[in-house]
Amino acid sequence: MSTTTQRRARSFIEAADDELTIFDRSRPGRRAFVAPALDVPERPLDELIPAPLRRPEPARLPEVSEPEIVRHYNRLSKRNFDLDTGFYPLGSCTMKHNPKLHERVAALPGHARLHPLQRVEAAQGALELMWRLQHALGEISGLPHVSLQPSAGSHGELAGVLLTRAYHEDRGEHRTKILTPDTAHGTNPATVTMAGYELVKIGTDAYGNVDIDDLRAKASDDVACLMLTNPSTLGLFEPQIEEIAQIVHSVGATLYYDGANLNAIMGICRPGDMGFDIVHFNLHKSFTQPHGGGGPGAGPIAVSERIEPFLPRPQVIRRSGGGEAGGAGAADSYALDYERPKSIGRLRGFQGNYGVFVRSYAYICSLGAPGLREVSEVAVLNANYLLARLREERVLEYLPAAYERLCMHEFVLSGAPMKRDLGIRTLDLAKRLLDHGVHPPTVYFPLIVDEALLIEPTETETRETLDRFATLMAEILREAAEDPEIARGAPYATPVRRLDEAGAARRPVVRQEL
Amino acid sequence: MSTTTQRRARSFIEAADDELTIFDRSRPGRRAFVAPALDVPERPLDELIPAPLRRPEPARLPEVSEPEIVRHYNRLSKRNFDLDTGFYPLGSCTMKHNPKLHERVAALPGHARLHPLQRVEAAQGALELMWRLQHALGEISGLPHVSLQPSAGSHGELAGVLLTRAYHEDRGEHRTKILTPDTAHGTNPATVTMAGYELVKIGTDAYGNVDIDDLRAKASDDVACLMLTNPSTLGLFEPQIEEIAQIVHSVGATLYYDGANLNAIMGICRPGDMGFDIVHFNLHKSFTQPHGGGGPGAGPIAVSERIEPFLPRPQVIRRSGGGEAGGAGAADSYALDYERPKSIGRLRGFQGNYGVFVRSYAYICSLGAPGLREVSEVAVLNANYLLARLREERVLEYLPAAYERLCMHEFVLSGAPMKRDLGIRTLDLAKRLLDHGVHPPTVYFPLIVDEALLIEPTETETRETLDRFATLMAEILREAAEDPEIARGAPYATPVRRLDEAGAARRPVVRQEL
Amino acid sequence: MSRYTSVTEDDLREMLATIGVASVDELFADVPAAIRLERPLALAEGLSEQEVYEQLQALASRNVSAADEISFLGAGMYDSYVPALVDSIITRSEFLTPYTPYQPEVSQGGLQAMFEYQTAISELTGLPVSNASVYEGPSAVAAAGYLATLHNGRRRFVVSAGVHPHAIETLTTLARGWEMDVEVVELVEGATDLSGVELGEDVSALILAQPNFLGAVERLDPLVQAAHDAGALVICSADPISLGLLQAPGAQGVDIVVGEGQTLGNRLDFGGPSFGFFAVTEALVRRVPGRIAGQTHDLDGRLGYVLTLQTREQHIRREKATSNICTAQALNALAGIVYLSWLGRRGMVELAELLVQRTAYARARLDAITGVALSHNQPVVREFPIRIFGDVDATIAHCLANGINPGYRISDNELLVAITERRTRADIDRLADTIEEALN
Amino acid sequence: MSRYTSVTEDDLREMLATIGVASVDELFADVPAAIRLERPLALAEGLSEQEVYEQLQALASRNVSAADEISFLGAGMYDSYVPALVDSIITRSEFLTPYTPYQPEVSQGGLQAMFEYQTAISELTGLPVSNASVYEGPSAVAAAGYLATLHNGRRRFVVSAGVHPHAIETLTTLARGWEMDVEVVELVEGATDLSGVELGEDVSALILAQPNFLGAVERLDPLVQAAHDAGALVICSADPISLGLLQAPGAQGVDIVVGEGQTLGNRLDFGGPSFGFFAVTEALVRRVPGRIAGQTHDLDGRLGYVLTLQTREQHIRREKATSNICTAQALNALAGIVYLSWLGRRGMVELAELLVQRTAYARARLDAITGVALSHNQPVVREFPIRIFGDVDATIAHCLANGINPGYRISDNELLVAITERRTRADIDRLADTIEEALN
Ligand SMILES: Cc1ncc(COP(=O)(O)O)c(C=O)c1O
Ligand SMILES: Cc1ncc(COP(=O)(O)O)c(C=O)c1O
Repeated sequence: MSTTTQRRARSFIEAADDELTIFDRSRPGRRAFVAPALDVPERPLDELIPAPLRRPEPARLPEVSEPEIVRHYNRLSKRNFDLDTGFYPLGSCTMKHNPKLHERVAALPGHARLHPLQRVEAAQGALELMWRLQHALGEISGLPHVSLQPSAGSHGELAGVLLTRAYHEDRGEHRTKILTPDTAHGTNPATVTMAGYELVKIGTDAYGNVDIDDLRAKASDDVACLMLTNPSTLGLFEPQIEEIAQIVHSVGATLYYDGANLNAIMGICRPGDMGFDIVHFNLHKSFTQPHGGGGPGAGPIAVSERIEPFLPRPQVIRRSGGGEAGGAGAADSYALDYERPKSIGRLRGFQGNYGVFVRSYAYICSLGAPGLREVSEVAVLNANYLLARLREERVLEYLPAAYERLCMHEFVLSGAPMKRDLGIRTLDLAKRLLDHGVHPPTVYFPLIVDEALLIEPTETETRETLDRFATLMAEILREAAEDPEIARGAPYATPVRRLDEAGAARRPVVRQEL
Repeated sequence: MSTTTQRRARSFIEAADDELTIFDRSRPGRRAFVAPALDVPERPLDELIPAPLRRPEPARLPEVSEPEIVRHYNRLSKRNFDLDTGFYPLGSCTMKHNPKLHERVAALPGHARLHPLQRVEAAQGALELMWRLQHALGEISGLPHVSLQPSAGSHGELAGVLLTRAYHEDRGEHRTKILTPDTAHGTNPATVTMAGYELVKIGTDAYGNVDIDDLRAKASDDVACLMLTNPSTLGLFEPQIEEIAQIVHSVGATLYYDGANLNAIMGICRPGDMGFDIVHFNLHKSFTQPHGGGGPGAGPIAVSERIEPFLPRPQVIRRSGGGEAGGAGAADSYALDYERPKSIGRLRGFQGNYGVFVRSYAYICSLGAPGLREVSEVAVLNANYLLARLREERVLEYLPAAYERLCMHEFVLSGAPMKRDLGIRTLDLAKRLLDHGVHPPTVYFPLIVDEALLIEPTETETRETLDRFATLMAEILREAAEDPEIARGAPYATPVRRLDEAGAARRPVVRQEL
Repeated sequence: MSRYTSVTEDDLREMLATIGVASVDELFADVPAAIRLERPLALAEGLSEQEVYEQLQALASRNVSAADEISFLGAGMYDSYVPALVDSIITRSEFLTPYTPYQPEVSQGGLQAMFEYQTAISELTGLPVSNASVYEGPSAVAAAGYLATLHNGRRRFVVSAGVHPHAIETLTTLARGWEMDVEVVELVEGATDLSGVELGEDVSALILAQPNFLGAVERLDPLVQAAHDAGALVICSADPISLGLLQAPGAQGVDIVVGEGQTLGNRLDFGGPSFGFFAVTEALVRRVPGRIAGQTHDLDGRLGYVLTLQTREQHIRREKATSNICTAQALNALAGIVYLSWLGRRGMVELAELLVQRTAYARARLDAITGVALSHNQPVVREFPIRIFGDVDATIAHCLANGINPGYRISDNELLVAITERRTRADIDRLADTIEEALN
Repeated sequence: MSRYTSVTEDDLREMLATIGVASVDELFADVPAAIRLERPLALAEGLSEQEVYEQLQALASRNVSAADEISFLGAGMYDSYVPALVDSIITRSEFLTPYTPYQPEVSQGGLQAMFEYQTAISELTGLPVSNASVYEGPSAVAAAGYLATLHNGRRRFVVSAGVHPHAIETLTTLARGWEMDVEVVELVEGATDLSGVELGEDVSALILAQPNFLGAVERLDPLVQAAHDAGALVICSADPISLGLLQAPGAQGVDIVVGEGQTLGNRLDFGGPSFGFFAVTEALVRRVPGRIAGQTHDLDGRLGYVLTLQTREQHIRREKATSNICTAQALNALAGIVYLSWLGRRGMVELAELLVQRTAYARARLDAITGVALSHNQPVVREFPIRIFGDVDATIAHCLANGINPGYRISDNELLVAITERRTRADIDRLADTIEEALN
C-alpha cells in the first residue's frame, strides 16, 4: 500500500480502543449508578431472603463510569449506517423518513409513564388514541374491526391464522392446509407451520402474477386460507385479485392480506374491497415507526364481520356518549372489553406496543386523508421514476427488471446477466454500494428471481437522491467492467470489511467469556 | 495512489452530495413547515401593514422538506469531532463530561417554557434555583455576593472591570490602568480596552509565577485592578498569591480572579480567601454546561462586601420565611431586586442564561461538597499522571514541560525542540493527532511559551485514555523522526484536509450568493 | 405536497415524462376499476406539526400517569427510573432508524450492542445462550413453550399459577395452534406446590416464575428436580432486577429462562414496546427463536459481529423455521444493555437490596394495620399481595382521592403492591396511613 | 468515586507512584497553608441521579410556564413553537459538546452550519455580513454601539424609546466604560419622532427598533435619512419573525441590524440562553465582534469552512481586539438556522401573515371592549399595547384566576399583548371575554 494509505486512518473518529466491548472496559470499583439513600431501617438480608435463594456472586456486569458508557455507545452508533444518514432503498422494508415529532409526543409523560394496568377511567386518553387508531386503520383497510395487539407483522400473521383456525372450528370444520405464493415473505410459511397447518405453495406466472390455474388446482375444501401480499413482494399489483378472492371464498377458505406493502395503495384501493378477510399492518413500515435496528414495531390486524367474534382479548371499545364516529364525542368513554366468548385470547402481555401507536396515530393526524393518498402516489411515482432512470443509465442491460411492467412502490431487478457478463454477483454490487454512502436494496429476495435486487425508494426521498443512485449504479457497473475485483473485494470504507459468516455459524460465539 | 486507495471512499458515510449547503438543496415549492389553520376572519394585508413597509420579495430561505433538513444536519454533525466521541484535552477549556441528566432537567417544561417576564410569584422555582446557585457559587469562591447575569467568561470580566470602575468612582477616584500578566488569556486585555482602561503587562518569572518585582514596580495608585488567573494559564498555582494580593490592595486596586481554571481548586482553596475581590466562573467549564461548538455558556461573578453595592440589576434575593440558609426554608420567597442605587445596571436582557443555571445547579446537587473537591483532586491527579506518562514515553525529550514543577489541572509543553530536531511544528503534531481520534490540546497559547501545547485532560477521563494518549504522542514523534512529511501533511482521515485560512481572510466569503 | 415528500410541480412533470406516462393515475393501471376507492378516505385533513403536538398532548393529559400520582402498580411492569443516558443513546438516529442488520459491515454498532446484551442476559440468567430479544415477557413464555414442543414433541404444559396470567393466556392462545394442553397448578401459601400433580411422559415443560406473580421467591431446586425426573424441560420466567440478588435460575438447572425486560431502562408506555429476554442451555441453541449476534472476523482479521445461526430463521428456512419472528425489539434491548451497564456489577446488587429493604418496610407497615393482612409470608423482593378486610372499594377510592394508587387488584379483596426505587419511605408511609384512615 | 470520575483504588495507587508522590495532597504543595480551606464546603452531600431529577422537577413544578396558562407575554421573547427536528439536531453530541471550532478539519459540521446561518441572517436583515452570533438581543445593541464608536469615535448615542428597555439599559451600562452619553428620544403616537432632537456632529449612532417595543412598525426611511445627514450610523434592532414580512432594514439604509434570536427555534428558558444576531454593511466588516465563518478550500481543493477575519478577535489582537467576546451562542444560532430552514422561504411569510391576522383580530376584539383602548394605532405585526380604564390589578387578577396571562404590564394601566402561533382564536376570545367580564 502507498504511504498515503498508511498515513490515512480509516476515519477521524476511529481510535485505538475501537474493538473493546463494554465488558472489556470494566474495572473493579468503577460505577455510573449511585443508589438513592436507604431511607428505611435496614434489616439483615438473611431474614428477608434466605442465603440459599441468593446469588453467591454478583452477576458480572460491567463496572464503568457514565462518561465511558456514553462514549462507548456513542462510538458504536457511528459504526451503523442509518436512515438519517443516507438513502436506504431496502425493498419490502419501507424505509421512509421517521418524523422527529413522533419521538417528542411519544415521550410525553402522560403517554410514556402510563402504567398498563392503570384503571380505564384514568387512561381515557390512551384508550381514545387506540380507538381512533383502530378506526383509521379500519377505514384505510376497508375492514372495520381492528385489534392492535400483535407486536409485529409476523405476530399479526400468526394472529390471522389463529383467527382462521377459530373461524373454521367454530363452523365445525377442520382444515389442514394453507396456501402461499412462492414469492411470499419467509414469515408467511413460518407462520403456517407455527400455527399447525401444512404449507402448500402456489406458483407465479410469466407476468409475475399468482398462477391462477395452479391456485384453482390447489384450492380444495381442506384449505383454510390463502396468504397473499398485494402488491406482491415483486412490487406488482395482482390484476386478477377479484378472481383470486372468488376462487378462495368458493372453497370456504379465508383470504389473508400481508400488509407489508400497504404503502403502495393507501387511499387508492382497500384490501377489504378486494375481498380479503384479514389484514395485518406493519406500523413500522407504512406508518413510520422507526425500525430501531430490528424493532420495536407493531402488527395490528383488521378483519371482516365474520372474523370479528374471534378477535383477541381485550378489545378497545368506545361507549358512545353521543359524539359521532371520529368526532370529539363530548361524553364518549373508552373501555377494555374482555367479554368475548369466541375470542382466540391474548397474544401478548397488556394492550400492545402503545408507544408505537402514539407515533403512527400522530403520523395519520399529520397527513390526513389527502396526505395518506399522496404517500402512496409518490411512493409509486418514485419507484417507477427510479426504474426509468436506471433504464436511461443502461443499468438494466446488466440488471433487467424481473418483469417488464409498471411497478408499484418497489421493483425487482435480476443480477443474473451482470453475474454472467461482468463476473460480479448481486452481493458484490450491494457491498460496493456501501462504499458510497448508500444502503443496498434487499438482495436475494424474492427467491424466484435469480440474483434478485428488490428496490424500494419510498415517498420521502427526493428526486435528486434517486438520480444520484441511478448514476452510482451505472458507475459501479462501469467499474466492474474494468476490474471486477474491486466490487468482489468491497466494501473498503466501512468500519469492517466482509465478515466470515460461515465461520461464525460453524463455531458460534454468542457471548463474551468473562 | 494504489488501487486500494482508489477503492476506498474516505468513509462509508460520505456521499456524492456532501458539499451541498442547505441552500443548494432548495427547490421552489418544497417545504417542511405547514402553517396552523387561519382561524380568524382574514383582512386585506394592505390594511394591516401598508405595502411600502413590506418586503417586495420573500427572504430567500431554503425550500426543503423535513427529511432533507434532518439528513443534511445529521450528516453535517458527522463532520464534527466531539467530546462524546473521544479525548478532548483542550487546555484552558475544561472539556469534562456533560452529564445527560442535565439535558433532561433543562428540558422540563416548567423550566424550558417559563417566560422571563413571568411575575415572580409564578416563577418561584426558577428564582429559588438561581438563589441556590448563587449561594453555592458564593461558598465555592469564598465571595458571598453573586450575580448570575454575565453570559460568558469574557462578559463576566467586563462586568468585573465595570464594577471596579464604579467602585473607584464611588470613592472619588479616577484610575486609568489595569494590570494583567503576559500569560493572560486574550479576553483579559480585550476587556481592559473595552472597559476604557489602559493595559499594563506584568512579566512572568523563571518559575512561571507572576514576576513580583515587576508587579511591585507597576503597582501605582493609578492602577484600578490586577486581573489574574490562578492556577495561571500555565497550569501553575501562584505560591505568592498572598503577597500579590497585599501589593495590589496596598495601592487601593482591586484583585480580579479569572475563574476559567477554577476546576483545579474547588473545595481546596478559595479566591475570596486568597484576597480576590471579584471572580467570574465559567459554568461551561468547571460546571459542565456543554460548549455547543461555541456557546452558550454563562459567566456569573462573585464579589466581596465592598464591591457588592455595585452589582448588576436585578439581583435575585431571598425573603426569608424562617428557613436557614441553604435549607428548604418552608415559607421563604424569592424576588428580583431592582432597588440598587449604586448598581452598574444591566449587562444583558432578562435574568441571564437560566438554562445553563439549571444544568450547573443539577451538577452541584449531584456531586455535593465531597464530589466537587474530588473533581479538583482528580483533575490535578490526571494532569500530573499524564505529564509523568509523557515523561516515561520520552515525549518530553522533544516537548519539554515549560516549567519543571508539579502542575495543577493542566500543563504546558514547548514544541521548540521538536521543531528544531524533528522539523515538525506544534501545529503539525496537532493535525496528526486528528488522524487518531483525539482532539489536539490548545496550541500556541500561552504566548510566552514557544510552540506551546497546553494540555488539560480533566477529571472525567479514564487512566486508560491518558495512557493511550501518551503512547500515541510517542508514536507520532517516532513517525516524525522517520518521515516528518507525514505530520506536515496531516490530517488525512478528516472530512477535509488543511484549509487555506490565509486565503479565506484575504478574500472573505462569509455568506453564500443565491 | 406534504412536509415529508418533496415532489415539486416541475419534478412531477419531468418524472412522469421520464417514466413515459401522462399521469400518476396511469401508474395504477393494474388496479381493477371495481375495487378502486372512488372517494377520499373518511379521515380528517392533515394538520400542522404544532396542532398534532397539541392534540397528542391533550390526549396525554387525560391519562393519570406515574408522574401524576404515587403509584404502587407493578404486576409485570414497573415505574423504574430510566437514566438520562439511556434516552440520549437510544434516540441517536444511528440506533433509532436502521433496519435489522442485514448488512453487517454497516451495522457493527447495533450488532456489537446485541452481543453485549446477550452476554449480560447470559450472566443474569445463568445460561450460556441468549438471543437478541423477543416481543415481551408473556410471548417469551409462549415462545419457550414452542421450543419445548419442537425439542421433545410432548403434548402437555404444566404451568404454575405463579406465572403471570397474561403469559398463561398467551401460551394457551398459541398452544391451540400446536394442539397442546395447558394445565395450571395452583399456588399453596403463595408458592408452587407440585404435590397432587403427576408429571408424566407427556409433559413437555414445567413452567415457573421467579419471583412469581404474587412476588414470592420460589424454591426452584425441588421443582426442577421433579420436572427433569419426568424428562420434561423447565422454563422459568424471571424478573431481571430480582436476579441481581437471587440465584440464577440457570444455575439451578432451569433449561430456558425468559422474562419481561421493561424494568431494564424501558418506559412503561402503557404496556409496550418493551422486550422479552430469552436464554437457553447449549443443548437448545439451534432451536432458539429470533436474532442472535455472533462474533467473527473480517477479511483483514478485524474483530466483527454478524447475525448468526440464521438457519433457524424464517427468511432462510421458511416453513421449517423454529419461529416466525422477524422484527423483534432491538431498540428496547439496547436500552436494556445500556441500563445494565449503568447499574453495573455492584449497582445491580445495591438496587435489588434497596428494593428488598423498602419492600420489607412496606410489608411490615401494611401488615401492622388492623384490617390488612399479608396474603402470604414467602420471601419477596419488590412486590407482595395484601388482603383487605373491610370495604375494599372505599379503601381504594380513598387512596385515589389522596393521589395514591395503592396497587393492582388481583381479587375481590387483594391488592398486589409493588415498590420501585422511585417510591420513597415517605410514599410508603403515606400509603399505609391512607389505607389505615380508610379502614378506621 | 463519583459517577463521572473513574479512579479506582488501584488506579490511585499506581498513578501516584508514576507521578512520584505519596498522596494527592502533595500535588497541591504550591497552595499556601494559610489560604487552604480546612473544612468541607458548606454544601449538601451528593445525590443519586434520580434524586436530582426529582429535585429539579419539583422546582420546575413551582413555576407557571407557558404550558400551564394561556400566556400573552412577549416583550422580547415569545412562546413560539419549536419544531421537534430542532431539538433532535441540536441535542446530537456532535453539535452539543464540541468547543469553538479551533480545529476546522474536525469541525466542518459546525462551521458550515455557521456559514448557512450567516447567509440566512444576511437575507433577513438585507445586509451582506453577519457574524456567527453574540450573546442575546440587548447586548447585541450594546455591541453595535461599541462598533459605532470604534468606527467614528463620536461621543453620543441617540436611542429611540422604542428600543427594548433592557437594550437601552445594557447600552448605558457599557457606555460608561466608553465614557459616552446615551440620549433617549420619546415616542409620539407609538412611533419614533426626531423633531426636537438635533442630530449633531457628536452623534455616533441613531439606534432604532423594528417593530419597536410597543409593537409598532416604524417608517425607517426618514429616520435613516436624518441620521446619515448628520454622518451618524444607524443601528436597528429587529424582530426576525417580523422581517419575514417587513422591508429588510438593510435595504432601507440601516448600517447595523441586530436582534434577539430566541423566537427562531429557541426555548424561552426564563430568558436564556438564546442568541443575538449581528449584521453589518461591507464597510464595517473588519470591526464586527465575535466569530465569523468563511468559505475556503483544503489542500486537495475540497470546499471547506474556517473561522475567518480573526484579526478582529481577542485571542489574536488582545487589547486591540474589536470586542472581548469569546464563547458566544453557537448552539442557539444552530437552532436558528435549522428553524429557518424548517420555516423556509414561503413558510416565513405564511407564519408572519398568520401572526398579523390573529394580532389584528385580537386588537379589534380588545379595542371593542368598553374600558379598553389601544395605546396607539400604528401598524403592528405580532404585539400591541392596550390601555385599561378601571381596576387594572383586578382585571389582571381575574385573568390569572382564569388561567390567562393577559400580557406584560408596561405601565400602571398598560399591557403589552403578544400573539404567537400557539395562541389560537379561541385563546384570544377567552382573553377578550375574561377582560370584559372583569371590567363589567
Ligand atoms: C412482505 C413481508 N411480510 C411480512 C414481514 C414481517 O414483518 P415483521 O418484520 O414486522 O414481522 C415483512 C418484513 O420484512 C415483509 O417484508
Ligand atoms: C483563561 C480564560 N479566561 C477567559 C476565558 C473566556 O471565557 P469565555 O469563552 O466564556 O468568554 C477563557 C476561555 O477560553 C479562558 O480560557
